[in-house]
Amino acid sequence: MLTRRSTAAQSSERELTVVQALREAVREEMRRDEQVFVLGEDIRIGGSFLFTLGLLDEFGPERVLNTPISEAGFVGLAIGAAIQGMRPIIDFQYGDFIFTAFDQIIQQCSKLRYMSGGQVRIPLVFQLPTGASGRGAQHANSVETVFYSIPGLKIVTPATPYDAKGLFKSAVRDNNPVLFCVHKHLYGSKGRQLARSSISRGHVPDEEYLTPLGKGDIKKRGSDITAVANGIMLHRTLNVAEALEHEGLSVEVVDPRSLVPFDTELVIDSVMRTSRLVVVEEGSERGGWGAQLAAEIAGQAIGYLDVPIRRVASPNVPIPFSPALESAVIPDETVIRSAILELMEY
Amino acid sequence: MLTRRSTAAQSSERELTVVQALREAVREEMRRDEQVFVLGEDIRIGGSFLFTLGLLDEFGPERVLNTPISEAGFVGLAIGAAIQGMRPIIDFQYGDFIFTAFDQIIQQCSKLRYMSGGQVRIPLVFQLPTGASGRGAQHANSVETVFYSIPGLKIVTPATPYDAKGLFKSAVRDNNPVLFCVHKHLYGSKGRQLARSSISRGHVPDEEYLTPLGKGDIKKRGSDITAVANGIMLHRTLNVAEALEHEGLSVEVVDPRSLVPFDTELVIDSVMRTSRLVVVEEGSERGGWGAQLAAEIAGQAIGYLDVPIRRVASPNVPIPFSPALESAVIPDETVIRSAILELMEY
Amino acid sequence: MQTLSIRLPDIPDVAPLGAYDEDLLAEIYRRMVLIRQFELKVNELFLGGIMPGTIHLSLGQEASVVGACLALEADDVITLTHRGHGQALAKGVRADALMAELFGKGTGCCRGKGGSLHVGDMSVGALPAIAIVGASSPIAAGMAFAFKRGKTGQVALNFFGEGTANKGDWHEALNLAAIWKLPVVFLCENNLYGVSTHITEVMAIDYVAERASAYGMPGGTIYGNDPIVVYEAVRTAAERARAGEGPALIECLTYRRGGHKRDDPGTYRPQEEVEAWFKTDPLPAFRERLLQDARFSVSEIEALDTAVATTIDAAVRFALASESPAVASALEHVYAD
Amino acid sequence: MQTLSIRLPDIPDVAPLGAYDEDLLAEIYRRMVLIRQFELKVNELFLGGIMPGTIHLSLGQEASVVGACLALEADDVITLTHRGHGQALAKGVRADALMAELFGKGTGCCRGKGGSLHVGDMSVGALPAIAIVGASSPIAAGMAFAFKRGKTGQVALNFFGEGTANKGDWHEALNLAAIWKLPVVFLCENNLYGVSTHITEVMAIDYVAERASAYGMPGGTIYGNDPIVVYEAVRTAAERARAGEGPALIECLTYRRGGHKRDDPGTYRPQEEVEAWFKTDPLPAFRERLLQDARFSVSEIEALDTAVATTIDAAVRFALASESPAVASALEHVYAD
Ligand SMILES: Cc1ncc(C[n+]2csc(CCOP(=O)(O)OP(=O)(O)O)c2C)c(N)n1
Ligand SMILES: Cc1ncc(C[n+]2csc(CCOP(=O)(O)OP(=O)(O)O)c2C)c(N)n1
Ligand SMILES: [Mg+2]
Ligand SMILES: [Mg+2]
Repeated sequence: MLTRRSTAAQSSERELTVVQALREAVREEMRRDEQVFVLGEDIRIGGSFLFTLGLLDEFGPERVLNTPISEAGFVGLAIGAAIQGMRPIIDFQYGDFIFTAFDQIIQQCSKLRYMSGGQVRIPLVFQLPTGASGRGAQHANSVETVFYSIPGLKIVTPATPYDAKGLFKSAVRDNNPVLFCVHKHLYGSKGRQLARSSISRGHVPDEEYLTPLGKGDIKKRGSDITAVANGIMLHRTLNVAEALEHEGLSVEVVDPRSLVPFDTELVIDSVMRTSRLVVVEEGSERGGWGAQLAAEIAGQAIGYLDVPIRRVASPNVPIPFSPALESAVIPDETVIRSAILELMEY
Repeated sequence: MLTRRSTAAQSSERELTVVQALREAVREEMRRDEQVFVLGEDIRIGGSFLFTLGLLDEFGPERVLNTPISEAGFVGLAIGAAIQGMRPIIDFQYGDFIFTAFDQIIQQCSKLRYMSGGQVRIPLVFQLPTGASGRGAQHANSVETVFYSIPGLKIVTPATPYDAKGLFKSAVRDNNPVLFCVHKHLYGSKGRQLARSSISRGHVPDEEYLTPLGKGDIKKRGSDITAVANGIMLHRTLNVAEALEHEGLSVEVVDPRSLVPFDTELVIDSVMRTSRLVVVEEGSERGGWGAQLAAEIAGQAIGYLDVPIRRVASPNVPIPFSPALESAVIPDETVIRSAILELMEY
Repeated sequence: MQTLSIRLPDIPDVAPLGAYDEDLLAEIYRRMVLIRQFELKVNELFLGGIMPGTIHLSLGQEASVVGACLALEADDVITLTHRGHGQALAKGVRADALMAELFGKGTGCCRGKGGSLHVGDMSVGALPAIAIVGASSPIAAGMAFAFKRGKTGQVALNFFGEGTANKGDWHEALNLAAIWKLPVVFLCENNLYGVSTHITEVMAIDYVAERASAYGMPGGTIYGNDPIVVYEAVRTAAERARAGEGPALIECLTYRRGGHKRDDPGTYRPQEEVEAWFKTDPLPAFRERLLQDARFSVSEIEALDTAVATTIDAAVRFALASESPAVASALEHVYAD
Repeated sequence: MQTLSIRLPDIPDVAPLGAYDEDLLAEIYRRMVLIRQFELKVNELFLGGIMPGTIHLSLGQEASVVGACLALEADDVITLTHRGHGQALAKGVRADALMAELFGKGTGCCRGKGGSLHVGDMSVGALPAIAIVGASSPIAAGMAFAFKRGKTGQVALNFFGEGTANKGDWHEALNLAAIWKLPVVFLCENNLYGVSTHITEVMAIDYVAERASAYGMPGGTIYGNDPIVVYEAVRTAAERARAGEGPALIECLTYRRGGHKRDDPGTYRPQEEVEAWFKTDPLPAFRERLLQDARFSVSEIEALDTAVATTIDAAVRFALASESPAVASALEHVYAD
């Protein structure tokens, strides 16, 4: 309680990084509900991206559990605990390691409710650092893409501190499994590269708030073309849009925030106004949410489009280590800019 | 050699089921190359879909290995053996169990070549029964959809005995990991339901032949609308197309055969002639090859289309057991027919 | 590796029934008969083409599941396997709702959405079955985790087969349960085969229970066709678990009477092995013992048999008379509100 | 669970070096120094912001990797871990190609596409490293499978840490290797910690090697900071494996001098533990023993040191002078022809 007040006493204009916002979210939810607990590898010392820093001190080892390196085991354990009424949060060092627990997630976690005819519910949040960050192919997966087709899961990809906090709190209160995928360059944890844009550090109010899962957000209004982007791609797209604004082009930038459920309506609405659509994601271009969105717009709203839908994504290759190669495959501001300009000139 | 002759002596008009064609393929390849071997659960008695029936007798326990229930273990083992020059074929009882070996496939198998800078190659075929067949949610996954976004794998979904044999032989000779996904209703193994269409049993020539991975096939010529469908959906679509033919509508039915690589050109070519596209797949509609194809056509060939792209797929739910529910979620001939007619009347 | 060493176990000296409550003994018998009759009926319906889906029968393994479940309290929970009908009935899932589930009816215990591979009923502590081999072990540990954390005094029991002990999830679960001293009992129904594959082909040790020491937990191999032997072992393990002393691994040696599933005749099993094990059929053996106990008469036993027969008949009628689930329900229960 | 029981091990009586060939001893020393100098240099480059990526150093663990690799034949293979620089150099990967790889250069042993986490060179039997904990164990078993099947007489050695022994893949691999008697040596570098987590927190047994019996394979725990002890153990296991007698599990007790990786100071480790273990630093200890052997003089040893320093300097120059890979190569090596 005391801690809470003192937080509230801070300046209302305080700026946080994503990881600070997330830590605030998890602390608030753990105070609010005894059933919330966190488990994962080395989380007592903060975990890989410092998401759990300080939690042990406040909540003790009963609610902040260091696990063995047993992802399938502790994911299954969290499923069982959730079935019995708890609300586990699993902190993954890198989202990439979740694949060793894949079966637990897609065969059990996402289906047990359905195949039991609604007898169980599994509130369970996966905190998953996603994307490429200079560590080579096995630590660079776009986790959200891999799970994207699986029914029964929710998938969130916040890009700003404000959204990260509000979405995280909603994820913890949601009664379903939620994959909470944060780009490794977004946390802003000490010593790590931070995605650069006007909103990668940002204002987070003192007052409690929730951001609903499944609602997108227009991060920049515009009238000439709609760009849909998430994660670090949102920041790159915003930078491009701001630069283009000075050149007289008005780009609307839509952040879906959640991939499942997806706020398709917001995109359709925007496309109805702009008649042009470019979709930007970090994951490789085959089978991700970008393809799905393009297919949906092609199915539902093709009449509003003046030009083909352009997609910007990585090519279908594993992510190479060499910085020269990594930056060649991951979309950067140059390719995003070209894609927008090409569509404008189509 | 004797066996071979006696096979060749059979009628050249002989008809085979898919599983018979596959067995012929695997036998031919095992005779041809000492490095080819098969491993999996209970394969000495034929495995779940009788793919390996009789192999033990001809090739002995050194090349036909019963494994423990250790999917991650034996997939990893096959990777290691492939790296050292062997050509393993892994028989899965149900493709659904591959998820317990997911990490081995997407983090190791699909990437080791790339991240080693080309130092290794991993020729490895996964024989994967896929799709729903009345067994409930955990045995009904569209395996091909789940792996669809992963770079470095090839994915094949044959629908006829002729293609199954030719593609399987190509898969065994391919120097990369190939997921060979056969719908559970397509094998035609004893006592099991077989997809019904004029080509679900069919002619397989005596002479050896290979069918290239990555080449689609027009299974029925038509001029009014293009329907792209694979697996059992191909058969359902063909039945619909044949019925519509009598009603005066000419549907072109394209079977992609391989999902990765995908013969997009063949589809574009067809769409250029018909101006209408419907895509039919069994998997749930989010994130599969159908969305990708629709997105690609929307990006590259939208100008040729007169009407929106229609997709037929399962809704985003796990597959229910109850026969009444399973048949309600998996696309049947009625929905395929409606989709085609709707587009024609658009 | 040693030579083939899992044969018919020495059948332990029969524990005198006198020490046990009459009601308990009757209930053990009743549930074993219930499972036997239920599954014989299912087999008939299935082979007759009346029942859809696929089935894995547990005929012959009744003593292990009944002994284990009756050693638990009503609010303890179990996880079930692909071979789950017996486990479900042993824990108290209603025969009619179970039968309806196998038919995919809306009145089924999982509203027809699970089917034979996923039967269960949370209201009696039976988590709808997980058919992925090994995947239920961590989940059982997780339920036990919640019990420990909530100080509820409940225990979770994880059923699995000997073939499952080669699966990574199983290994990770045992270790987690051991280090956190979770109140979970790992109960192996060792019927010597995983589908067609004999245990000696897939393990270079004699018994699954030998693996317990690798996790620092107690483990033991027992004769699984005597429900009293199983009852005692599980009771001890559950008490220990409740007392905060952590998990245990119990391996019940048993045998399935039929093949692995539906269309499997089980002909890969050597004739002598089949014959020797069939002689240990738990049901007639236990019936015989009850009859030798002064507290039970033939007519009482027959009355139990008849009551079970009535239950099964009613279950079949209930299932056949029930409606298929409404088509709209296919879109329900994907997400909870 | 027992109380914290893995402390500084009793250091075994030092085996007299006289029994060993002079060249072997010099090579052991040279490779240990090479690893030490290489990693100190890498650390410097990394902290200086000159080297990209992330790094996991194996400083302090040189004796285990060198003893193990020199006990193998040149055509035997190893699998490497995330902490793979030392393993790579021990098996004979060139320092210059390794250094260039860490810089992501086209001249790197993986053409810059792997990086620190994936170093290796098939031409010296070092499979480019797998950074997913546990995932390399089945792959090592698979390479051994090919050797056995092809009767090549080769052996595969699988490096892993003690934290890895709680992973399902590891468990499945050991079992497969045991039942099929594959020529593979499972070599655990037990440095007591997985990142910040002490072994006693994640296992309720004292030693990883206790798990060998769960698979019916021999296993043992040895002092891992004496290269000769490791050499002997691996030699014995490899010979046994080559003779068709199957796998073994060897656990080397050792300690890392630094933190888990780059930015980790390792401050979660108790000061006394750190101090006690630092006294066992394998490098000065082995140097001392060499000097006590009449066959080695100070100047010879110093010449070895100098040669290594030259190699490292050359490696750094080579790496810095090398070009980044051509951008087009990002699209190559996805598929083999
Ligand atoms: C991960 C996984 N692999 C394979 C299967 C297919 N399968 C179902 S039951 C079974 C055998 C299980 O053997 P065991 O654990 O001994 O149980 P039992 O069938 O004897 O009761 C197999 C291989 C599965 N369900 N899950
Ligand atoms: C499956 C998986 N989970 C987590 C990680 C992150 N991780 C990298 S190294 C490591 C610790 C490994 O400990 P140990 O096996 O003892 O090896 P050591 O680092 O001590 O050499 C962890 C948890 C990983 N790489 N893979
Ligand atoms: Mg069994
Ligand atoms: Mg370690």
